[in-house]
Amino acid sequence: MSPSASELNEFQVEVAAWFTDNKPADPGFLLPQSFMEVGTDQQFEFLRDWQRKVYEAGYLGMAWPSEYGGGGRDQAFQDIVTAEMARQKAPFMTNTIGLSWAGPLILNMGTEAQKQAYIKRILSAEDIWCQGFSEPDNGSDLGNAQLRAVRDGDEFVLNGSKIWTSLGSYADYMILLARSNTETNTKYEGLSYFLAPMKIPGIDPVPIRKLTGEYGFTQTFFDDARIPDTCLIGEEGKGWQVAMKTLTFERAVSGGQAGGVHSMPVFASEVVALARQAQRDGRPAIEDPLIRDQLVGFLMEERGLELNNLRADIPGLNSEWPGAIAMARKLTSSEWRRRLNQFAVTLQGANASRYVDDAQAIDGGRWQRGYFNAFSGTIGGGTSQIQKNIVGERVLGLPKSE
Amino acid sequence: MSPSASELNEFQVEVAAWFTDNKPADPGFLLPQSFMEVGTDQQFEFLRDWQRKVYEAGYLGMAWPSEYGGGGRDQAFQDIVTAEMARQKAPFMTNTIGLSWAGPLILNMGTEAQKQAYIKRILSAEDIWCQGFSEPDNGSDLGNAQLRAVRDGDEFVLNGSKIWTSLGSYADYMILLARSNTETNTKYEGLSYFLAPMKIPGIDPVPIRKLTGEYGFTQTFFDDARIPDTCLIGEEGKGWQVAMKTLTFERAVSGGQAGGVHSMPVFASEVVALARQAQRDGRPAIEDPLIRDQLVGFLMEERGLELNNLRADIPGLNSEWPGAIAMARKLTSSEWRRRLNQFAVTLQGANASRYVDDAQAIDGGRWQRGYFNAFSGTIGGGTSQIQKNIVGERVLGLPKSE
Amino acid sequence: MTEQTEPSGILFSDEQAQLLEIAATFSANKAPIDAVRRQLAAGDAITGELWREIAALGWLGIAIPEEYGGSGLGLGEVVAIVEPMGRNLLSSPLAATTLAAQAILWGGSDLQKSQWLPQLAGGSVAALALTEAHGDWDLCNLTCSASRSGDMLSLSGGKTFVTDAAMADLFLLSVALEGTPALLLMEKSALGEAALHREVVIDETRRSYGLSLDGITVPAANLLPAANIGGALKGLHLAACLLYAAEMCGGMAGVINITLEYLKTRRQFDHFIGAYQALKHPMVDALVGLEQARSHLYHAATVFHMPSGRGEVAVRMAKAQAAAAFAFASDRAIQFHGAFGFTYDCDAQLFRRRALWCEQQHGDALHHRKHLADLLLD
Amino acid sequence: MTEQTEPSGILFSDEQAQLLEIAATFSANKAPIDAVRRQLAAGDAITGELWREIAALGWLGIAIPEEYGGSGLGLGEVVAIVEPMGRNLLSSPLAATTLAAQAILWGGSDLQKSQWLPQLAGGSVAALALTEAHGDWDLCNLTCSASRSGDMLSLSGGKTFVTDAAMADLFLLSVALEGTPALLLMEKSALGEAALHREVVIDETRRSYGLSLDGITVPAANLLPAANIGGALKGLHLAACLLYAAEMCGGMAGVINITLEYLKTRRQFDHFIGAYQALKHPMVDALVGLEQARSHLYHAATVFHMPSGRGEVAVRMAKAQAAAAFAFASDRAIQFHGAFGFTYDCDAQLFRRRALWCEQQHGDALHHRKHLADLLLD
Repeated sequence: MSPSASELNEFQVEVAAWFTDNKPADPGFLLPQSFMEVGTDQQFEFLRDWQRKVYEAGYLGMAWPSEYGGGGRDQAFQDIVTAEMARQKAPFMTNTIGLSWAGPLILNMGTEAQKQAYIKRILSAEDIWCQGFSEPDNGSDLGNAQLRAVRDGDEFVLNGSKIWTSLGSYADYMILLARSNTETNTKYEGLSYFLAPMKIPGIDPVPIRKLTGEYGFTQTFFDDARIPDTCLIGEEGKGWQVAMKTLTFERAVSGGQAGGVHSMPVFASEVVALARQAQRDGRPAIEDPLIRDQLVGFLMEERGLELNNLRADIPGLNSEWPGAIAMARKLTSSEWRRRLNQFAVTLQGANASRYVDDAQAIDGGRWQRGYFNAFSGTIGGGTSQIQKNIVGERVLGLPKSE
Repeated sequence: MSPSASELNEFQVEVAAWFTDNKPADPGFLLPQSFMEVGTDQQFEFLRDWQRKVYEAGYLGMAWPSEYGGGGRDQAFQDIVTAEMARQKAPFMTNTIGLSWAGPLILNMGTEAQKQAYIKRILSAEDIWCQGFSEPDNGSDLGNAQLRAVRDGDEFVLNGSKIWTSLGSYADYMILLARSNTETNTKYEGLSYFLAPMKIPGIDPVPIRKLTGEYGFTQTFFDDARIPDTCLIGEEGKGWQVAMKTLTFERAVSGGQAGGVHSMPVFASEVVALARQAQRDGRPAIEDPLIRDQLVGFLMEERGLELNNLRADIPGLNSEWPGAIAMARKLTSSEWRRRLNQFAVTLQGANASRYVDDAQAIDGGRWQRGYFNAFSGTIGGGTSQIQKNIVGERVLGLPKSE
Repeated sequence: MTEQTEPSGILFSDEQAQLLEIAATFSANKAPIDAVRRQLAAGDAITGELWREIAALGWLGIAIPEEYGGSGLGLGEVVAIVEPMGRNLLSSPLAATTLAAQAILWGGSDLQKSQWLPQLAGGSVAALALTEAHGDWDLCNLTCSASRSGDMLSLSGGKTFVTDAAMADLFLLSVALEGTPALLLMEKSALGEAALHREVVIDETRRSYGLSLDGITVPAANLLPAANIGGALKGLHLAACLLYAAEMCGGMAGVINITLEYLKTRRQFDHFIGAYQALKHPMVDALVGLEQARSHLYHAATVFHMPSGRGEVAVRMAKAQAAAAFAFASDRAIQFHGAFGFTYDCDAQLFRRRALWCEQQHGDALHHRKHLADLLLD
Repeated sequence: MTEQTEPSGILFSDEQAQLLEIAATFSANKAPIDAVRRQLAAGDAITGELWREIAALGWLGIAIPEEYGGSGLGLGEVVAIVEPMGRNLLSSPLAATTLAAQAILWGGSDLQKSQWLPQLAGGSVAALALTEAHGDWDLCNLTCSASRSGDMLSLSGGKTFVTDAAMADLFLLSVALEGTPALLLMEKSALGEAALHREVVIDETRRSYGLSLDGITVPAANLLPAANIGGALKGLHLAACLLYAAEMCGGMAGVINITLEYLKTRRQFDHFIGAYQALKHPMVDALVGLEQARSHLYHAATVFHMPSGRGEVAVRMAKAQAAAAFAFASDRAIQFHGAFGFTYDCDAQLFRRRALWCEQQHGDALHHRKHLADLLLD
């Protein structure tokens, strides 16, 4: 039975109060904007503690089955929490891979033992998860994974490397796509998918420096690392299907995520505030008609994307190209974010030349860094160019690009 | 020996005076902007007469060999004339296919008989030429031409149709790419290239209506039309090579054109003038800061394209990607023209809704029609999308798109 | 991504859903593209028969209260029928008639309401005579004037872009009366032979007329008595923007659809051209533009009648977004049809012309964004 | 396409051609990317050794008259060496030193010229201290001030974005003196220990400093005696724009080149990614942007010294076009390198950072376009 409106309203009040009371104070160091930006132990520990606190308060995985540690409640409750977290700009839930991709996947296809072993510890952040899809030579071409998984009795021996592993230095487990058979008709048939432990001999995550100058992810080397075959999820050789299923979670085409905010939202209103403060040509930037027009453009686009999310739930207003809004969401929101940050940098006039750690940098240089970090959204998880192929082909039905 | 600067200066003065004296008065009907827009007999005859007059004054084909009717002079003289025609906004030379593509091609590869037969009459506009490359099902894919040319003794029998034939209703000759052999390894090998007469039995040009509402080109049907094999240019079966050569003239990669203006230039300054005249929100459009910024953008781009043409002649400033400016010229100028016209329409405010023939249309509706006609530049002769492939592959050396 | 969700973000009633579905079927059946093209050469924008069918469906009375013969719904429901009509390029005086009725509702006397609203709900055609040659989108900028002589008003000046005037039974007319804006109702019979002249406009599905008021007299009782006619004109302007946004959203879906059809069936270089990213990706951009425009549209339909300026912001955003996105989609539609796109036979041009008309009437994107800047940033 | 060709559109002398070629080879040899990266962590932007090589080539005296030890050429020739240096991200005080020398030439006393120009031509480093915390690109907006006490001037206030200050032998400083702009020369020795503090700037190839003038005194004789310092400041600003445009054109060629290399060698889905139109076509856009920027640049170099405002128009166009095109090319370079583009190891970010610095110093595209509007439309 769906919860009643009054029940939800009451819950909303309770949640708002809890976050107001429990939201952590400014830690005194710059927090990352998403799990992909976690670069220091200090940041990581702060965020892990916060996620545990939210879980223990009952505000994470609320719609996941209670037998595995979830709340067993209606999704509507979780949605209220997630929206309130965003509204109050509470820090994000750092175990994103676990909460949004691995967790739903395990609930969907995992064995009972896997569910028992992993789900609760994902929610509590006791186990941190990372993703092992990309390799140095196959960025977007997942089907071309080359990391070898050779069966040896009831074990698999892993050799090769994965790259762009966010939280790679901290993760306890990795969702891993590997090649278990090289003798197949198509490259897609030889793949297997594992829930692989990270803290075992032969696995070595090496930090990679980001374009911002900071560290944020790793290249993860596998050198005769041995894992039991109970780590398989889905059948041996059917890893491609599991990966495709994972992508439906990653791209939010399928539901079932644990909830919570996963990146710090950026608001156009923050750039409006910046435009009031920043000077151009000796006047507040907000007085310049061209700056104003661009600000209006960002406000309109932000409103449009937000309204899209509301409209996506109304079937009568999505009859012609159903799924368009959901399928394009990553593309539209990540490109908007990149452009907004870029604009926020340039409207600062001469002072746009400053960077993070400069004493006089406006807003501590967050827009400069935010612009660079925004490429994680337009590149990671399928570049915007690939997203456009996907939308063009799956939503508009255009022929596949070769 | 190159002409001296003083000789050229003197010539410039003479030319300016001639055009001032001889440039035709406003004929009382709207003139087309290029040969692709010639839609009525009245327009055609006016333009043909004007071309003949220019030729007879010695101002066309000045650098073509004098034995075939050209001027036998240095190209610098023709360039002066062409620039002066543009400056004085004299009507364009309507036999464009003849002057710019067929003529140079015949001079380059034609037989002595062909040069004798055609060159002078191209210049004098006694013979009007058109182009037969595109077919209904092979717009940009010239190599896929299906119009059949079957040899029958010393004749070829033509069957099929060509489309988008500018001046098709008026032309005396067509440069024609046809399939003379269907049994070849590649589609490119079975093609032959003809200098085909148009006013013979079995050839029927049917006017096509343009998006502007006017007529401007034809679909040309061939029904057992017979032409002698002396119409071949290049060898039988080597038509693809001739077509590629033609494209180097069409795209102005090769020189050797007869000269003269071939489309009425549009100047950003005309749109500036329009912005002074047009009202928006009860004020002259030119007072709006956003309109001003866009006007500056068009002025800058116009200047940049013009300066490109000057810089293209300076080898030291074209060392890294030589040919870039020439290869991109069609793309950049046609897209600029489309955008400029579109902007000129929209800056008119509510009155942008009027069209040609409305008594109150600003500038007689020329911008509205100009915007629609501008697609001839971004579509005809290889769409802008194809032009970008060409520049990307031939100038930047990127791999071919499949 | 905005700071807070709006509880009333988008409401879409069962009535709207039904109307949208019925109107979509109706428009597709009654205005297939060959019928639209046949009508281009006709004297009126719509056949009398089709107009009567629309009236019989009750669509002219959607936003008219039941006491005056309407359905008692609102402009949000009108949006749901205008959008699918736009998708099929169906042109009619429905929007003008609806807007005239709204003006009478807001500012008319009881007598005017009871005289005209039932007629307009039943199929009488109204034309809006609001715009003047200077083209100012501020409808209070009036050079047309009325002067009193006894019980009569003598009119002078000229109006432009009076669509479907030749079909109109009633004109809603704005004039300056003693220096302030006034709205008045004028019956067809008040016009002399030469008062109307046909205008040539970019959207050939429309019939636009110039209207000369010189020498026309109407009873002073035809004035709308509302105290704040300036406010009513602004409301009329925003309501027109809302319906234009709906028409444009429909048009975008239409033009995207015909272009997709072409890209899926046209082959070049041994590929369907829709496989080329140079065409595929801009089509995605067009779709993304449409999706946002539709969201703005139905949000604007939801909050249109709310106080505190929210409706104005939403409507201006909807029109600005729809105009920009429709311009892009229809411009690219011509380009992506290649040489066929350059012909009159290709339907892309019909949509491009429609987009230009809809953008330029009642304020283009630049205009609305400037107002939005003042509303949102000051 | 413009109304008339300008006889002096682009002049490119043999000297320029030679300098361009030599500087291209020099920059490629002396500043390969690993050398540039090594230098990122160093105290100065350039090694002393490389700076001395540049001085030995005579490049610091290109625009200084022969009587003062220079070559007697002009800024157009400087452009020809700055562009290839920009292509290789070679960072040095060359532009600042050149500009300081120009200021002395335009506005200095004979004594100042004979004292400083030979030194600057020979390798002494000058730094420009013109910008203040408010960031106004109008260099006449000055809060720093100088007040006379006897033969000395007491300075106060702060300057920002003083590049290569730690290497500088001489500072060219703008201050308000009795309410009007003044330029003065300040030797390194006038600075106390704490006068300079390192700034963290987005372009890591640069060394930028804040300069506190409080408590510093310099001889009043160090003032540039020119009557119209406001005009000189504007000239200095435009000259800086010219050299930044050159640096940006070079940078664009550099970043386009590394991106092409990647697109030609990186495979995905069994194709070199450069075969995809989604990447290929924007690279063409980047090229087209560069070609126009270069044309504007060498036109600006040609007409820079011409009277009647033509130089100003050309320089502002060159900087505005270069800034917009470099921003596009370098932003896309990051994107098109995919995940590698997101790393510090990918050179795309070095160019993007360079582009941001160059755009934001001495006026961004929007700023210059606004001035162009006033110059061209009023």
